Amino acid sequence: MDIALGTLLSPIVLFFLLGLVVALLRSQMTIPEAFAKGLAIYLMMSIGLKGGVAISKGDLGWDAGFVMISAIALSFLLPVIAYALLRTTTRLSEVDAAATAAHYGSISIVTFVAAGQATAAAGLETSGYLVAVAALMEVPAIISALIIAQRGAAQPGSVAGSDRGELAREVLLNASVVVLLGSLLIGWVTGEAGMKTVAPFFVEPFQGVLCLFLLDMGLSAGRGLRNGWRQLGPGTIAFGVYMPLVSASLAAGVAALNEMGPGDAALLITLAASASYIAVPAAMRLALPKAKPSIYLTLSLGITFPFNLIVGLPLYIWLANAISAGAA
Amino acid sequence: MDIALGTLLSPIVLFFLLGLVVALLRSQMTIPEAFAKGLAIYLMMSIGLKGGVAISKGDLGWDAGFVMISAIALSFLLPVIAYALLRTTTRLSEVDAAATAAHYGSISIVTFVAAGQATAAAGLETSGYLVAVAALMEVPAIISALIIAQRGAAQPGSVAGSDRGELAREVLLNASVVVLLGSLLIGWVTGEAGMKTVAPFFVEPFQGVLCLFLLDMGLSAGRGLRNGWRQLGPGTIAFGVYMPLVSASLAAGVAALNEMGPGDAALLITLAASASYIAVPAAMRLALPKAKPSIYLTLSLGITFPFNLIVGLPLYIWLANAISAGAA
Amino acid sequence: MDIALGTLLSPIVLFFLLGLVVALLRSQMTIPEAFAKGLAIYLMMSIGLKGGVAISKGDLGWDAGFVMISAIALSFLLPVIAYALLRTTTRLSEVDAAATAAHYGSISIVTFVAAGQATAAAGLETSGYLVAVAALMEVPAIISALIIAQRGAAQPGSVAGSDRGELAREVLLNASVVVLLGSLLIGWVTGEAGMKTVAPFFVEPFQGVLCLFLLDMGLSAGRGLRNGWRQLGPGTIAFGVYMPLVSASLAAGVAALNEMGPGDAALLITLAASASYIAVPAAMRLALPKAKPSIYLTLSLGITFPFNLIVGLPLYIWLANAISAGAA
Amino acid sequence: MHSRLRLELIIERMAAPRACKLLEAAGLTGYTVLPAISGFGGETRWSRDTDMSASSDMVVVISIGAEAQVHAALNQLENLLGSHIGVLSVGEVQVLRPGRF
Amino acid sequence: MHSRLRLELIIERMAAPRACKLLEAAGLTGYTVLPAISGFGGETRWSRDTDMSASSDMVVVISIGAEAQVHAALNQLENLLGSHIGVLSVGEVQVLRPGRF
Amino acid sequence: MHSRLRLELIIERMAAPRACKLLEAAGLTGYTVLPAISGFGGETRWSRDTDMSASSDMVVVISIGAEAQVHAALNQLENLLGSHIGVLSVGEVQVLRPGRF
Ligand SMILES: Nc1ncnc2c1ncn2[C@@H]1O[C@H](COP(=O)(O)O)[C@@H](O)[C@H]1O
Ligand SMILES: Nc1ncnc2c1ncn2[C@@H]1O[C@H](COP(=O)(O)O)[C@@H](O)[C@H]1O
Ligand SMILES: Nc1ncnc2c1ncn2[C@@H]1O[C@H](COP(=O)(O)O)[C@@H](O)[C@H]1O
Ligand code: NA
Ligand code: NA
Ligand code: NA
Repeated sequence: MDIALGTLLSPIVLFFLLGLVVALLRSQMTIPEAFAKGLAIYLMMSIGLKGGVAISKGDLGWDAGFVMISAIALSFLLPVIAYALLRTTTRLSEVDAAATAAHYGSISIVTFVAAGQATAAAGLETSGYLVAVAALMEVPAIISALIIAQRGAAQPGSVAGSDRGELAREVLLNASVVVLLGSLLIGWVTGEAGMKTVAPFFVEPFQGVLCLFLLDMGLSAGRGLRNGWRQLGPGTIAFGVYMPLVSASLAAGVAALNEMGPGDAALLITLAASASYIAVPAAMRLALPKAKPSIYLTLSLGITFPFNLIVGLPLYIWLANAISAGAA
Repeated sequence: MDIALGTLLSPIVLFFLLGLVVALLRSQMTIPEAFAKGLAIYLMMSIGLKGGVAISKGDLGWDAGFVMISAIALSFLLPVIAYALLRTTTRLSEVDAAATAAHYGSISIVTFVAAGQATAAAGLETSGYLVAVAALMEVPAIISALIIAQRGAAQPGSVAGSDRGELAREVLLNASVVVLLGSLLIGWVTGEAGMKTVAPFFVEPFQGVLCLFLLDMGLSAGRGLRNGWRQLGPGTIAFGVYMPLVSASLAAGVAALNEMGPGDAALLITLAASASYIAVPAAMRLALPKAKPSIYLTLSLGITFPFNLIVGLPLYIWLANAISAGAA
Repeated sequence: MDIALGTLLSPIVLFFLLGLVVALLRSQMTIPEAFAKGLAIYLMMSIGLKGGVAISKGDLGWDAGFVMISAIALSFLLPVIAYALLRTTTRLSEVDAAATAAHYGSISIVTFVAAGQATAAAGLETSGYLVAVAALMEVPAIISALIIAQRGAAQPGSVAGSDRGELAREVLLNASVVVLLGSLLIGWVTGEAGMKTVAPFFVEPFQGVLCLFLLDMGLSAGRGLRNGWRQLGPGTIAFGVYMPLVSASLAAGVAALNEMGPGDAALLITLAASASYIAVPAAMRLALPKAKPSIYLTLSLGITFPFNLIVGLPLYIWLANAISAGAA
Repeated sequence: MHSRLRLELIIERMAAPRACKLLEAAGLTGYTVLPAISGFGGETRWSRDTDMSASSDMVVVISIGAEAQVHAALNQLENLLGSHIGVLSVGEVQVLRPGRF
Repeated sequence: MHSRLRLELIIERMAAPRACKLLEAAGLTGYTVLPAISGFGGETRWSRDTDMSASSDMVVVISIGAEAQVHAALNQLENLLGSHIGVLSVGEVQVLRPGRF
Repeated sequence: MHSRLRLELIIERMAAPRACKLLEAAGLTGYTVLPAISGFGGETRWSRDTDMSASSDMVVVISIGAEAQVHAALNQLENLLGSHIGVLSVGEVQVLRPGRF
């Protein structure tokens, strides 16, 4: 498979692997947290702006609306499936299973970005509104998982008695939702003309910045794995690999129903298959403090993210091509 | 007004508004301080270099010297007016009034940068030496305000017995003075040739970096407002809006006297109208520790900065055009 | 000398001097550590990638292998000479002398980068594998110095009983070795095609980023000098100036033996002449905690780095031209 | 010198604002929050470098206060902190300006 | 174990260097400065995120020392700190290597 | 309230992981590491701004524990810390949930 090799040998994947290997070898090297967090905000502004400009050029039709609604439904649904799978195939407690499930219903923005690069490399076209879809899929999974946790014996016992308003604000106004949607809107309003002035910062250097960021993600994933792998049984590790495939299949169905083009379908499938490691952990810490971060973080960042980046992406693109060929 | 709309819909203003709204909605999102501070130094190096290169191409005549001297005088004078206005129209204590007055005599470099963008968008030409003017206007207001405070009953009671030498060093060698003047000199010495090698970093991405920085400023301004607005009476808030207009009028007079072109005049007017929120607060904390930062910071960053960015800039450009049309 | 003036008036040297002067004048301005460390990683990724791409285009012959082996030998040898000189001409204790010697056998990556700029400006061609040479010269000097320290009366008494494995990992997997070699490999594998996608981040802005980084180095060097110069006797200061010349002469011999071209020779000479101030201090702190950082850091960053940057570079280029003219 | 209490609360960064509100409500006149970079508790180690979400970051809240206020704060914090959050300790210190606390 | 005093000074970042000089002058053999990220005092809350000038940033200076030196430092700090700056407290601690302090 | 000990170790950042392993080995149930930004000891001052290698950075390790565990840790730390590293002190504190420590 050409795409698979192309993906594997892209600078971003190689830098991720470099970080991973270095961390597993127990190097002490780090990229300062403040610097990496700054780059993360840059990346989100950039894809938001690009999405907004893309929307400003075309027009958002009914079909985009249907995709958005399906995506939200998917984000609500996936944690239910994930929870059921975790409870039947692993020994995770109810609260750990619920917290982990939330991660797999939500999305990983860096996986989305990498999918954007891979689809472009594969010559597929994508629509700007998928950035909005990404932002919309972040939150529903959290709500879904909290309902699951509350139904089970696992009383949430929220952190420090924080009321629901606080939690809602934390979740709905978390950095990635805010920056993605805000930048999308700004890109939409200012359009091509506004973009031209900021492109030398937000467009051209984007792939290079991504390399630096993925080096850091490799370091984090490797360190997380080294510290946390003992807490993951084989069933949990397997979940980190097959759950993305389950989500991808469902998303492929949604994409087929909506008759999405292959590029857009690949992005939607990737979103469903990806698992959160920034927004959801933070929310879980507030809402389900009894759940162990070492489980859900290690699984999402240490297992699922590398799987998606290296094995998943070419697969999802192939799947997207298959369903749209079927549709046509 | 075309300029007003253009300003309002520019990416930098929109990102500022995004940050402001998000902070007022009490989102927890932040841009790491170290990252934002790094960007601030980048911005100052960039405008310093550009100013220096501009000077190296033309020649600094007597008129530039006159403008510089007038600007220094303005920076000395404005705190006197501000102090008188604050003492007569608000309930601020002597020391709070003096500290606040210092901010309005000094300048905001980001407002200056935004004015540079706006004048360029309006098709006006500006001279490089205005960067030096900006640096020169930072400090005199501080001295002026300290003299006022000492005259009043408000004994300074400097922080931790710091001697004057320490204060002078802090004030004269603060980061923005040093980086602006240093980069100006370097740009002047290395000229166009040196600039070419660093332009892909210091010139092309500039506007994009500014967007990221203004997102952070919006967040700071919004949080400052939320925490501090209770301490500001209506009189103080009004001051934050009309004082820039007072300063702008005086600066317009200076510009007319010096027969400055419309672009340069707009920049000088903006400098006078802008209020410091980095260099002066730090100096006040050392020199007038009894003054409340929550007052002067909230006023300068939360009221005056947004006012200048959104309402002020188009107004100052219009004013600059008016006086130079009158002069011609 | 044209090259000397060109070097002295290059933006990077001027920004270094700006930082140096400002710090000596006791300004409090700083560039946040996290930001500067992020830039350092960027710089290493960039030169690693560029070196790798250069290798991917040519072919690595036996001569490159010989140069690498000679360079490693040089890094082992230089601390022995440095130690002997320090013990005979200064009052440094055995452990301080050994720790300092390690710095001069190892290398400074920023000096190497500056040499790259200067050779390019002088119209000389250089080979990509020199980046690997740089990485290979980082570590041997540390081993060499530890053997010296152990032979002398100076019992290492390693930090907190750290075993050798920990020290080895710290030294062999330190950030610069890892990032340089890793990026070199990635550049080699992805070649020109991969580079094209990341060039707007890793290539074009490089010189500008270097300016910002050197401003920070000037600040560090100046502060180090101000705090630490009392601990340096005249003999030690002299060593900081003549030791680079000793190393440069030896490296020139190696370059002549290997019949290196003038550009490559200049880089090798610069590597030998430069002294570490990041990787080696960290290793010494673990391995020889009794050695005083204020001595070796002040000497390496405060004396030798500025000397090399301002006086050394033109000299080394001249020397490299001389030997290759002799060889031809 | 006058005797006062020094309350030290090691707590999840996300839960800190809530705890701080309680300190204010209990009448303490001030507190200061310090960042932590790594730690260990129960069976797990955390550190900034392994967690991009910063969700396991801790902070340390220090508050110097009079006995009455510190005890008021303790009572409320006890309810607030579940069994899963925070490490709370109180020590005795001497201060110079007793009026402040 | 030997008894020593632990001085803890919560102080404005800009005023800290001056206070540190006093500690050195009082004969204390060492101190360590920690950054704070937010706080509350009087009527106002500060945090890094609301203040681009960092002018209200605080730091915490810790110094372990013998009674004589700590008391010497206290006397001088008392003068130095106006009524508006810094929170100073002293606690008792045990140390292993008494010769150091 | 129950009496416990508060161990505070000011130590070189690079040596900290080793010291932390000892704390775990001594049976302490937790610790938290705080970064320092500058300091003074012996004859030298250090600060983040003067040292690009961060090789003189210090951190502060705090651990609340029961007497037995803290004393076990002290014994081992005493051997570990040469004469050149770390400042170790122990103070008494009161805690609410004694079972934790
Ligand atoms: N005994 C302790 N002393 C100091 N810090 C602790 C202690 N126990 C827990 N911590 C801190 O609290 C965090 C959470 O611990 P735990 O609540 O036991 O999972 C740890 O990672 C440490 O940073
Ligand atoms: N009682 C206290 N305990 C701990 N920190 C305090 C206390 N009082 C004041 N502070 C710190 O000192 C800063 C200034 O307080 P103040 O001097 O009261 O305005 C606050 O923002 C806190 O960071
Ligand atoms: N008495 C002390 N109190 C607090 N910190 C100290 C003390 N002595 C040393 N330190 C810290 O330990 C570092 C190394 O000190 P030293 O081991 O004396 O060279 C200093 O830079 C301080 O950060
Ligand atoms: Na998902
Ligand atoms: Na002004
Ligand atoms: Na060398």
